[in-house]
Amino acid sequence: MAKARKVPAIIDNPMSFCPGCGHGIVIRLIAECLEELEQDQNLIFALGVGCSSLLGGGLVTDRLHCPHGRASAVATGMKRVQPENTIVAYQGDGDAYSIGIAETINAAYRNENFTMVAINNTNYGMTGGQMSWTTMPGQVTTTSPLGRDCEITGNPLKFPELVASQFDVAFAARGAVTSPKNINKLKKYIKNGLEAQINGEGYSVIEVLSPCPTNWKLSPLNSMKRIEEELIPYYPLGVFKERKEN
Amino acid sequence: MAKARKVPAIIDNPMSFCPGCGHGIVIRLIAECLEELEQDQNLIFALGVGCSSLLGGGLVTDRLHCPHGRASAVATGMKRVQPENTIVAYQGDGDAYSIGIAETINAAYRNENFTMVAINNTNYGMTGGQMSWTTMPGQVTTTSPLGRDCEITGNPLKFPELVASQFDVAFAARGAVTSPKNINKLKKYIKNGLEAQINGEGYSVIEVLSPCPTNWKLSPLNSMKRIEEELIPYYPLGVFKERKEN
Amino acid sequence: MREIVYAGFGGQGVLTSGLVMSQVAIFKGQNATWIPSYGSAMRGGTANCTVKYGKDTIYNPAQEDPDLLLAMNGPSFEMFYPMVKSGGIILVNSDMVDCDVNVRDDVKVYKLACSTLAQEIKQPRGANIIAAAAIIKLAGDFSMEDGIQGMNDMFRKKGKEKFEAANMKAFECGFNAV
Amino acid sequence: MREIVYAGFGGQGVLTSGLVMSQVAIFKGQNATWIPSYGSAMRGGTANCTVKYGKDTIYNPAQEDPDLLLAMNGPSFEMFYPMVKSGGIILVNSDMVDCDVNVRDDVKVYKLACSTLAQEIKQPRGANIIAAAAIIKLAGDFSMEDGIQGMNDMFRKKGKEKFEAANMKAFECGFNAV
Amino acid sequence: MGDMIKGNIAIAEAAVRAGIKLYAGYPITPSTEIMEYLSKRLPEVGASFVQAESELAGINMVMGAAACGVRALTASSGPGISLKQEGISCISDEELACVVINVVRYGNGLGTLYSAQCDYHRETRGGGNGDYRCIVLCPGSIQEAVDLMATAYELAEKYRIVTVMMTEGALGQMMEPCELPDFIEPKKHPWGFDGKYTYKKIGIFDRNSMDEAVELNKKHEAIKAEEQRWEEEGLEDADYVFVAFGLPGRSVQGAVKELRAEGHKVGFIRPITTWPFPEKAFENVNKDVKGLISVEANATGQLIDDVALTIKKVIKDRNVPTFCLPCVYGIPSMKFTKEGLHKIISGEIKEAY
Amino acid sequence: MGDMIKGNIAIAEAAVRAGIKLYAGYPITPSTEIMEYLSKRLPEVGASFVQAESELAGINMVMGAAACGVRALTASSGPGISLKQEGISCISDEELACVVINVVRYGNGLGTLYSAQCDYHRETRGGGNGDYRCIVLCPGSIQEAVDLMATAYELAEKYRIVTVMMTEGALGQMMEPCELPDFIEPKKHPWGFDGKYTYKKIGIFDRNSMDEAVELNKKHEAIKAEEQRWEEEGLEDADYVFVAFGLPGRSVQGAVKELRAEGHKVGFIRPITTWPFPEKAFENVNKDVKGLISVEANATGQLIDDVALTIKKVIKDRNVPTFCLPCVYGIPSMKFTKEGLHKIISGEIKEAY
Amino acid sequence: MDVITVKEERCKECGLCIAHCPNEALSFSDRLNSAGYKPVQVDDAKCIKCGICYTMCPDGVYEISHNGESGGED
Amino acid sequence: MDVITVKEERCKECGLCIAHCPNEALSFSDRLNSAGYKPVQVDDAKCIKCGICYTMCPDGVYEISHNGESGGED
Ligand SMILES: Cc1ncc(C[n+]2csc(CCOP(=O)(O)OP(=O)(O)O)c2C)c(N)n1
Ligand SMILES: Cc1ncc(C[n+]2csc(CCOP(=O)(O)OP(=O)(O)O)c2C)c(N)n1
Ligand code: SF4
Ligand code: SF4
Ligand code: SF4
Ligand code: SF4
Ligand code: SF4
Ligand code: SF4
Ligand SMILES: [Mg+2]
Ligand SMILES: [Mg+2]
Repeated sequence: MAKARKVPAIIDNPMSFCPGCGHGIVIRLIAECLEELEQDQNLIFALGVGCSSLLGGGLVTDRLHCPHGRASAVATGMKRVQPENTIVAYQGDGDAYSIGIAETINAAYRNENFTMVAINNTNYGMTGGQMSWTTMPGQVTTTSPLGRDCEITGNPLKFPELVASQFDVAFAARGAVTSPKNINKLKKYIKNGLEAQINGEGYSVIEVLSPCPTNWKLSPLNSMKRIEEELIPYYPLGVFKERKEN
Repeated sequence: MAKARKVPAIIDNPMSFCPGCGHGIVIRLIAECLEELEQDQNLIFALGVGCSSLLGGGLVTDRLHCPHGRASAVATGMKRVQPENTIVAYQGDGDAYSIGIAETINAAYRNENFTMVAINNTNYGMTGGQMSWTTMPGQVTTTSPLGRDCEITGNPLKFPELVASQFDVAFAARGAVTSPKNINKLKKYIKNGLEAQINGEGYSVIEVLSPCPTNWKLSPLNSMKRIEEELIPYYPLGVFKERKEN
Repeated sequence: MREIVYAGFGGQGVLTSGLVMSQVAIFKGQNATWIPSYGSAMRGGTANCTVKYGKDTIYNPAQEDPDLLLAMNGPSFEMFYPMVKSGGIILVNSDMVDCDVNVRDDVKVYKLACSTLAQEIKQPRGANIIAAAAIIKLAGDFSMEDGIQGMNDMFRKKGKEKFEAANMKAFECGFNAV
Repeated sequence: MREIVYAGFGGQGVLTSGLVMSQVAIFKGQNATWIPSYGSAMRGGTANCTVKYGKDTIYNPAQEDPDLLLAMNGPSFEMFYPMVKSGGIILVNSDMVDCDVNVRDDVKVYKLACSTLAQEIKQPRGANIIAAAAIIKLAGDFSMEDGIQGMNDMFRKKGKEKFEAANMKAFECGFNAV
Repeated sequence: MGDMIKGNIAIAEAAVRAGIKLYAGYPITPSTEIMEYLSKRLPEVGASFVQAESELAGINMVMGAAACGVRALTASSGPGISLKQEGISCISDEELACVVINVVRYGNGLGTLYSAQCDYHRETRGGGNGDYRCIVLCPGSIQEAVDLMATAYELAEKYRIVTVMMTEGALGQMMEPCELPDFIEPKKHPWGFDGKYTYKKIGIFDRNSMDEAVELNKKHEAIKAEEQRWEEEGLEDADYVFVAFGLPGRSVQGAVKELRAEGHKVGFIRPITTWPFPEKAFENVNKDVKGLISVEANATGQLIDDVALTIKKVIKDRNVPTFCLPCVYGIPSMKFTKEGLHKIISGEIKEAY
Repeated sequence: MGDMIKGNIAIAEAAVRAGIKLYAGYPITPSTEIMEYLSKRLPEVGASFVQAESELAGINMVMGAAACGVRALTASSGPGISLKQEGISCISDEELACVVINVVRYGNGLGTLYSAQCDYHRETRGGGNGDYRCIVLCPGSIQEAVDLMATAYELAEKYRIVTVMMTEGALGQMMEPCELPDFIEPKKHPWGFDGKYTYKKIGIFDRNSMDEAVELNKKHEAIKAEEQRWEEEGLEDADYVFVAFGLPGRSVQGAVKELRAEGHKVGFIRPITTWPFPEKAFENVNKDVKGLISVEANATGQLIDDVALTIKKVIKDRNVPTFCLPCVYGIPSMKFTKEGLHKIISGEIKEAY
Repeated sequence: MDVITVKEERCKECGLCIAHCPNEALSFSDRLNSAGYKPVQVDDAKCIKCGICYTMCPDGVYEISHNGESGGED
Repeated sequence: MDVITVKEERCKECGLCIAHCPNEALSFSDRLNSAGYKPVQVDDAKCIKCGICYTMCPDGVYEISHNGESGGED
């Protein structure tokens, strides 16, 4: 029953995320999929600004630090001129859905042929835990000190659902990193997204519910519990847009 | 059976739109509604950049020329500090849906309490007829010289539908100016949008299918025919989000 | 160096009138510049362009001291007639412009019913070519043959040779009318 | 003017240690500045701040020539000990820093087991106050009473008076330990 | 003497007391505490706090509020201010009044979090399209920043212009004692929209750019004549005059004090407004001065341009050399400034202009 | 001599011939013909055309393509270029190569469609955050613009910097004869991404800003030493030297010719690069020159700053007065320039610096 | 008495009113207005004052007054 | 033979692996690594080499080699 498991070479470096941060799990999954799809030597990352930026030091691969929120536009430029490379935009919820919503939506709208992985940790982690567009109702953050009031700030955004229902994209799903089971499912989603790209099917997005223990001021384990108990009921896991060929 | 009809004072000026342009009809309808709701002396327009800008010279009311695409953000600032005024963002399809998509979507997302009227004439009229995000498949424009190829540019955007299905807004509808009947319906939509705002129900959007004879290179009458025959089948008229109290 | 202003309503084709002139000059081995005026108002209003040509370098391509003016409508005439150089020439489209030929005593004003002529020769859209040809004649730098060849060359390069006969007819009409 | 650097791991509360010092100076009517260092790396790493105080205007609030250094962990000690002014004082948290007290012969190095002391007085989170108090003692500008009053004043203004007794205990412990 | 307070918090509270009715912005280190503080504080005083989707949306919300004649604020840093350039140019063009705080951080592009003054050129000359200028206030202490907050709005409103409060990362993050100002209840300006079209505006296509250019220059001249602010010392007999603003300016003051004590005839000008640049201070400079020296926290030297241009203008009868001491980021130590002088005297550092 | 061709079209075709692989941009008058032309032309040559959702997205797409080491282009005007400032600063910081065309139109904010040079300060000093500079090319004719297009890319790639092709509305809209250059097949640069991590980059948090500042200054110095471009005439004995670029520069050349013919000892410098500014040209100026005069199409005078700074630097032994003749927008007529000289000689116009 | 008024100067000859007039009461005149368009003219005998021309006109050419009053919904 | 390796220096003491190990084979050690964390230790007797710890660990601490080979899906 044992499986040989080794962190893929492109990510086999000490990472400077906080203890228990979900970023570390997700990036490893992406690297595993790329390795399995033999794309790990054929790939360019468009990194968002946020704790994603910490990958700048850890990833052994072509990667560009994009301006905050613009990774999907940058990825568009990359893919258009280098269609044979696999392009992954790796962005946080603030990066992809708030400041970058125009570029993010437009990549989906045009069905650009790359894969976006969005780390939804319900806040701006890097800058110390401000409200983001995925912050839960009532959640206390440094810019929603009395708890998020959705009456004036809007309701948490569900991007994969929006994309799946409004645009003609290749694949859209949401996963989580709370348990081995969820992690394995998430990996399948990521792989599907990458395969869609390799096959030229178009835009794929995988959102990940991911803990930010530091800013949530919860232990890593309680952060996972929060995702299970609070986030998943609001942000359902699963595939919102299935690939056509599957 | 006769109705007394007079162009409302706030708009009773020669306008510099091209012959047969829909902008002239829509702005008159807005003015009529405002007059009927007694808001014509209590109102601020946030004008988009596009042929909307031509209203700068014609409207006898508080109005601001906003940076291209940003009228919904500007309107947000206005309404937040002056909630007792009626605020209308008047924008073209390029302004609202392309360059301004972030600000437009975010106003809907936060359910900001103002009314947006979007003139969808399937191109950038002011700058000479480039493709916009509502340009029809196959439509020839100066930047889609061989006809719009939706495979690489995406499919025409349906904003009221997107807003109605994704966000918790007060009112969303689409009308057209092709016939007296459609014009009268459109006026009801606009009135509903404004009433929603006056009652504090939140964001309202009314999109209008509107002819741009100059850039379509069609006569005013044939432009109306194009809307009836080509546009309405793709962009259905009607209310996509009904007001709650109605 | 010669400087000519072509002005009229947006739809009257004055930009093309000017282009024909510049093209004829180039065709004859001279230098030329063509510059349209365009301002903040996009809809309606007047259109105009300035053409300069000559054997020497053209420094400033913009309007400075026009030797000739083509005024295809009233507002253009009003706007530009005071700017014409002393000793210069104004050609007005008398179908649209109702002016006093003695509006300035240091300038010669010619009237030509461009639209009427165009109707007469059954080239309803040819008024601007008629005017262009008349201006070339009045400027006196090129022969009718040069003018026609230069013009044909230009339309051929634009892939519009099918209008050649019509354009030539209009050109001849205009050239001979002043 | 006195200049003191407080340095340690992110979680060790050195920024507060420095703040106590600056607050005591203000409380006694002096000028003071407190400036944290913050760089590109947000996660992990060391934290430090520089406090300056004195009766005169403080021009440059940033680190220049520290008279004293508090080094709560090894990396901080390594980084800052060379910068201390000749004749200056270094206080190291001997629970974390294992150093030679004679690392520099022109500087006096004191060792204090801040974390151990904190455990001993049953204030496990009080190591930074202990260190702060020890530094105040070593600097020699303020009495223990002044120090305690200044500190209490600061926490009261932050609405944290409930920790007053505990903080005082830690302060006394640190002040008396060097 | 007030309590120890963090620069960003003090500035935010000073804005509240200056009567702002709206803050709209997006977080970015080292400016974020301003918005974090206001997210709690503004609702308490009945004003609006909007966490905008981006810096760009933020400045446009400010434009909307400013158009209504109320006091509105946004704050950011580095790339965030870059994103506001179109908006700032538009607000300037519409002659609306508002305040933008730039808590400057070092670096091109994404940049760093280090404290710096690398946006000098952009803030003093406008990074948006066109010929507009913003009034630029550069406090050297938290107290000065706080005291300038109401001034920032008064100037913005007096001239219908954008005021940029250009602080530095370090000023935002440091603490020192500070007395907070009293509350002001600003009047709504007559040109603010009220929905009743009491203030008539002409449409954008009806404007006359030639006339407006004349007006713009007049306005700039008036601001230059009236609103220069600076601190100076020792100019009358100085062989060398340092010019530095903000925290470097303050550090240079200390260095000058020490240099004087050591017998060097030096003086300083600390511009508080960097636009309008304090030309009047330069008129007080010893006519036999041997050189002017800018000390600045950036890589290339930016302030030096204004120093050179201004001394050229003011001392007409000869060409006074101007030197630049850029320290890249942080606050230059007093030692740095003093050593710089010696290198200039010895000829090791050549003049920039 | 080539055929009559519109400036924007000629420039777009020249870009195609320089081997661009991607254009991404958003329409705005008077630059739009560039993108309209390329929407048809690029697919013909197997390159990508993307109509971006905004100018901001456009520059970021260009950044993506540039990161892959291929030639990419965007063009815009007025507020559209303002929206690209963050992106330009980021591309500069990443040391990628690309070309941005600014077909300058007059005005702050939404502005006008008039031809102008009002973005001079911004383009030559950077409107984004930080200390970066772009190489700025300012053609005076369609032929020169076309000839500079390949140069623009070569410079961008040689120095890994952004080149701004700063044209003017009038140059984009006018026609004159022009010979188009030959096709180039540019090599992909080794630092372009290929998916194989052949070019190693360090992460953003591992960079050393102090070292990079030194490198940045070295690069700037190298560009200043090597890449100044200008046209000049009559400098050796000139009493007055005009400085003007672009179409005003060309008009000034004509005025100088006439003034010379009338017996005035005048000369001109027409900067083709405005950054690096052609300091070397100033070294050729008559040491006894009475004044330098900038002629520029903006409201406030911008180029004048560089003229003053440069002459201050070059002629060290005295303070040469510098005058400014701003014409707001359009192309200054030769008459305007000539009258300006007379007003300067008569003392009616005072020196700016 | 209902009266229909035409602001000829504003007409841009687009023809939308003519196409929708239920009673064929509208046509283009032979005059040119100052903008160069041939403005509409109403055949009062045919006009039933239904207001459709007002509704369709983008340029505010029409006004219909009802017993001397004009404006508003009835 | 399956072998589990622990890169102690990378461990940040988050505890996610411990919580999910199906056989309670993991615990924190008493040592401090250079970042100041107490890294995990494996009780080899209890460990069934299921790889769950690898799956959960955000910091690449674990490697499990299978008959001397490591990596990839099986
Ligand atoms: C233009 C710009 N605005 C703001 C910032 C500051 N900033 C950096 S990261 C970040 C938020 C990141 O949040 P998210 O994308 O959710 O990523 P996380 O850190 O949570 O993974 C912000 C606001 C910036 N770098 N650039
Ligand atoms: C930042 C910026 N980018 C581009 C432009 C140029 N521009 C002016 S209007 C316009 C398009 C308008 O199209 P739309 O919004 O559909 O309005 P329409 O004219 O069709 O009614 C564009 C691209 C601008 N003014 N500002
Ligand atoms: S701040 Fe949050 S998202 Fe960022 S590294 Fe720490 S835990 Fe992860
Ligand atoms: S260009 Fe089109 S939208 Fe603009 S005024 Fe003319 S017809 Fe109307
Ligand atoms: S009112 Fe009715 S009947 Fe009369 S002209 Fe108008 S549309 Fe025709
Ligand atoms: S609809 Fe109006 S503008 Fe058009 S033809 Fe009729 S009256 Fe004239
Ligand atoms: S491999 Fe499985 S049993 Fe062994 S330590 Fe890891 S989780 Fe526990
Ligand atoms: S999951 Fe990894 S980092 Fe966390 S405790 Fe286990 S081994 Fe250490
Ligand atoms: Mg996040
Ligand atoms: Mg449109």
